[in-house]
Amino acid sequence: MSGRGQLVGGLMFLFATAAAPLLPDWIVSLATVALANALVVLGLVVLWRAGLVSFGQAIYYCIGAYAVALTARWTGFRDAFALVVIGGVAAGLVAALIGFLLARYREIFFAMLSLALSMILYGVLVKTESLGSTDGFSVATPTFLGFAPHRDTLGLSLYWLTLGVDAVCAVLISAYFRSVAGALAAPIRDNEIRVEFLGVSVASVVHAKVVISGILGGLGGALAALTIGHVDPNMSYWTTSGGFVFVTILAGASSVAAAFVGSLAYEAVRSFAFDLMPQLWQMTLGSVLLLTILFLPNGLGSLVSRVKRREEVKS
Amino acid sequence: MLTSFAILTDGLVYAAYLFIVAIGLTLIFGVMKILNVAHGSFYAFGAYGAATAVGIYANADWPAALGFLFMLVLAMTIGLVMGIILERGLLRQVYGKDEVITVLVTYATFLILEDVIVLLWGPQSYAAYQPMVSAGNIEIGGLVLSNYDILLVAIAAALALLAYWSLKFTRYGWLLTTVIFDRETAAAFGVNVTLIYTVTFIIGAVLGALGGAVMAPKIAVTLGIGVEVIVLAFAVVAIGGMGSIEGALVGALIVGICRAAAVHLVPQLELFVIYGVMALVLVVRPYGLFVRAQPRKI
Amino acid sequence: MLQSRRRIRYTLVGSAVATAMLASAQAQQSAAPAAAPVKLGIVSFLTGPAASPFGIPGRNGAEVVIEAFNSGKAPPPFDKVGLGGGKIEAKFVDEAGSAANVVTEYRNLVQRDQVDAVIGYVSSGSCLAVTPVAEELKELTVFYDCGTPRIFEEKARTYVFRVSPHATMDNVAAARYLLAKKKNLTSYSGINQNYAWGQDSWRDFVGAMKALAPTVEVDKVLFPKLFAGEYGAEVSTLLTSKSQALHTSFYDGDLEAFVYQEQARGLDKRMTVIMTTGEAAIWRLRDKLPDGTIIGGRGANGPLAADTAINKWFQKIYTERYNIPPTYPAYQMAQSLLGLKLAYEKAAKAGVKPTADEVAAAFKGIEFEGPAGHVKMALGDGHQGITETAYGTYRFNKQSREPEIVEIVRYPAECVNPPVGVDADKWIEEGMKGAKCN
Amino acid sequence: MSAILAVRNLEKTFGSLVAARDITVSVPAEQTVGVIGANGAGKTTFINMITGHLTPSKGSIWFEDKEITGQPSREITRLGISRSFQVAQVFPSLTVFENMCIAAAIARRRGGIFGNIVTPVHSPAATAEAEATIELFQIGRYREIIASALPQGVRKLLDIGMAVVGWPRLLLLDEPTSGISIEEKFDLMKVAMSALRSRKITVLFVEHDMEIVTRFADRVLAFYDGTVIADGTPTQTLSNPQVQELISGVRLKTSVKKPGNA
Repeated sequence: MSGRGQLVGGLMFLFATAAAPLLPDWIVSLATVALANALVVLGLVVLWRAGLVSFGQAIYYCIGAYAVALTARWTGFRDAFALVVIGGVAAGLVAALIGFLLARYREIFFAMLSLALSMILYGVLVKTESLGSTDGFSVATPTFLGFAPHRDTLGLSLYWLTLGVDAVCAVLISAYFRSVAGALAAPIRDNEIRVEFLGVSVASVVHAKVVISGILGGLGGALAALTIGHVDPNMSYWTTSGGFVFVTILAGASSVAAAFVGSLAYEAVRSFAFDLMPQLWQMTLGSVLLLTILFLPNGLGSLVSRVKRREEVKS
Repeated sequence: MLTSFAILTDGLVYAAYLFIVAIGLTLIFGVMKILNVAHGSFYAFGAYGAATAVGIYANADWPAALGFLFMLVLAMTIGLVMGIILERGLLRQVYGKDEVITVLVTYATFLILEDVIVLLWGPQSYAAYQPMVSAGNIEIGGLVLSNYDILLVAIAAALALLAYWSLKFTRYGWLLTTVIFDRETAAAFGVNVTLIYTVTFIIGAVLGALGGAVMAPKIAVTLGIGVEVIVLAFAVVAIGGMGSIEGALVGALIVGICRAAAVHLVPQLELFVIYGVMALVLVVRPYGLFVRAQPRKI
Repeated sequence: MLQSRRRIRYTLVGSAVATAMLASAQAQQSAAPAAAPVKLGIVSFLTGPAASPFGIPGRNGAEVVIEAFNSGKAPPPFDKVGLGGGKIEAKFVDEAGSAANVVTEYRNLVQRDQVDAVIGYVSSGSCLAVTPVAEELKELTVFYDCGTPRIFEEKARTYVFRVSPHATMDNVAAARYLLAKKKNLTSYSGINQNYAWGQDSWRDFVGAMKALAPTVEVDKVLFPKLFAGEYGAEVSTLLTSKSQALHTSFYDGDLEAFVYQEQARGLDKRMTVIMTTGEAAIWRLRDKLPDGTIIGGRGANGPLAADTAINKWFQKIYTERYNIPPTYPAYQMAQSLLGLKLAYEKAAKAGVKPTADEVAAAFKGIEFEGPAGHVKMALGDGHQGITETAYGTYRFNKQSREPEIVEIVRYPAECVNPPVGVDADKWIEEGMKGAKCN
Repeated sequence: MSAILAVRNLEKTFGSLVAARDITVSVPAEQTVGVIGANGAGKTTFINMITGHLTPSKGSIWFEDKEITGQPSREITRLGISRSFQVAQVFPSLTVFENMCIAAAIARRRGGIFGNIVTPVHSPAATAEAEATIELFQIGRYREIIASALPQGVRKLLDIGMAVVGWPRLLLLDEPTSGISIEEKFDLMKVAMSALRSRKITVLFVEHDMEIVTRFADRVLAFYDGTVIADGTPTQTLSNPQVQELISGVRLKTSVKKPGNA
């Protein structure tokens, strides 16, 4: 991201922070969910840049969420900041583990194997009756560094927390995109042999990407769990992953900001569809996705990045 | 003894079901490199079409066999029409795009078609049991089997043979094989790839619809049956090897037998069988049982 | 107060999305007649596999009952127009999607559309997810179909109610009926979907059987995955079993698929099937449902309901509108609406809308006669209703070509529900102490 | 001065097929060695073994007195041996500049497992390095062109440039002029070789064109049937009767891509 881009991002962040109290609660909570999911999308973007698509990204989302819910349930520990970190770490560890396997796969096989893994987790959770099986269970309301917000301000607190985590991730990931490992995405998609002969282990770079996307997925899941106040195995079902891939395509891999814009756009469209045509919302979503692919092949983000490219060429 | 016999027969029946839903998917992937999520819609439309057909002939009280044929024909016609519309109207636009993009195009199509079903048939579910009930049952080795299930296995076997024969001994089959092996070269040698694509996709669609049709009498035709099938078919195809028809057959058999064994011996595992097998196979053979990775020449 | 604050916020909204969405919300508000209308959000599955068995009957039930309310044509004591004079404006929303969707849409109903109460939810998962939000938003919420007892056992609730009894009594009554009907029962098997509903149903049933007939043993325990559709292996397994009875909580698609497939192989000739939700399927399966099957309907609903005036009324308006008799989800919706109406009108003071707190206070512990019999908000500190339930045996009447349920046995609420203050699971484990069966 | 590359009794067999046997060569620093031989004579196998793409069945490879036998290619690259390819291996979706930048950044990245992550791809030093290399190989006017759209010759130079940008001490070129029209071959080699000389890089290049070999190599290895049958100055090797008979053929002065009899 250019210095200009960072500036714009910063302004967007400040606006989002300041505007929240003026917005009606339902928009705030809708935005919170969207911004939490945006992290998962960002993780998919990291993979997608290297030509990898995961149809099982929900596994990290689910692990992050359950890590939060179970910590709160078993230890009674409820600090939001710590819980979010726990969620991210838990998912990161799992990603690091299955990364050894996934790093060997490409294209559709990468997608299918991650799908299989996420569905196995789904099965395990469905079998765990002590955790309510498919009914799931509720997540304790979090505290913020010892202070417990009143129910009227809880929504805002969670929104700001999510926004904060998003901002940190956005900065780190755009830094990552500017690093060698980040920039290696396209080369790995193009020509792995050359990458190896330049002296880089493709496997370890891909592995790192899997872990990063896993951590982001976990953070997203953790925030979602706190916002929704409920976790269930469906968070790991393949349709959940499908939804995230959907948003990724909508957003496009062109920039970090795209993930957030795309996720917000998706939540808005979905909510509209539910509101206006309760029985035909799938058709609406499908059409939107189709039109995006056909007429905006690089996603919403491409609108932004086109402008940026032109400026870079000029400068 | 009885149990092992039961496992075998149940496995075969389930395998037949899996193979019938997977063959169209693997064919399309092998030729066009498209992982067709809309295959679930073909299945669903086939089932709904079959239910409609059965409704018609149940009222017109025709002989069961005729009704069964009518059911298949109607369903396959629906598949044919959908195949043409989708391939000509939509997929044309995205040929040559990234594999994943095409997957998502079919995913979007699937979402849309799910609601088209609601528009055409409404949210209520349909029954088409007549063919299976009128087929009756037979007792073999102390186990009562439904004749319809046996018919199902026969249909699957026939499909497998037909596929084998047409790939080995027909002109289209040869052309297909060349395209599967190397599209560019095939095109360079004057094979009309676009035509092959159209034909293949239509065949795949018809097979998907056929799968729905033959299953319709066993199930309640209701919203969401497509979703379940997609992942099943994906798993089978991934196990056997994307685009390999013998792979789909073997994959279906493995999953079928494993599932039957699980249900009979350790019912708790039933939920994991398919994905467990899939993960295991992919770990050992990253490209599935019947596909080898070609090392790149430098 | 909360309301007014929200309005101020509304005027300050900047984002295009927001304004667009609000436009619709406010349009609805400005269209308010003199006797302020009462807005109800009604949530059930309108798409997906659960739509046809539960969601759509629920919605249909809501539509006819609300119509009757608004025209003041419901039988007394429900004959006041709308809710306390205010006509009901219903907004129907799809329950489909993840818990995140369900909760988001719930918030949209409450905070964007400003509905006065929410009625709905089929999936226990949805109910568990919505409950804390309802409490947080102080929104009056009535669950109509979801069955898990956890909602009021995990915590005391203030704004959440459930008129329909929870699922415990379904399987307790099933056990009682089976044992009464099959004196020489020695073993039974079960096939249930591999998710919370199936697992809980089976656990309750086995518990009840243990308590009532410790010597009867469990044989095959099958848990096919939800919406599996193909049950060949399961049927064979059962064909190799010596059980005389089979318990299932299957519904709609899975139930029908299982019935077709087991019939093709004559399983029902070997063992009696107990369907805890069978009532919802009889009008579709008709002569395909084997005679002698034991049928339950999540309470004394449909053909299991007592032949009272109000039941006749509901049967009539529903059948006239949809020319198919109402199934239990429709009954549950009707019961929920009737309960809400009573509570609302009990709380309403001349002309002014009662607040959520007033209605909630009035709702606690009320009793009334509904189509499905006498309701008593007895459990969960007056938030969870109990009713009598009934089981019967299915028969397809060859003369009238109509399904019938015969040998109906009624179980008083206290016979099949835990006493106040006892958790359902514990009650069953400890042998269902204090059950009062006439 | 000791040899920068020393190869001892190298052998590679694929099942019963012997692709390379008993190869013993030592190359002093800054020498330019041409490698000739018919197709299948073992030239590429030889290079693939040195660069770690193939593991030798027997024998050892030493680089700057360190044994590198059987190490993965990326390790060997890090040690200072890089290569170009018979078919240019570049990143088709990136521009020439981006291709060069990534190569430069990789070469200058910090160590440690997080080296790739903590090194920015556009550090001034790396960018300067990339610019310099682009100029060195005279492909500046293609700077912003996507690699997939480059003419064959430029892509070859880019391929070599990406191998050079990391300042390797030993460079192996596998048929740098293959797929290049006879007219362009010489210019391409001129550009490439002068660039390599200017960086004092030891070079091994596989070539079929005897004129190019005589023109650019200080020394020529002749491969036949998996082993070295002649080793010396171009004139010595090419005048070797065995070589003339088996490889270059009598048409020494004409430049045919493949010898008539092999």
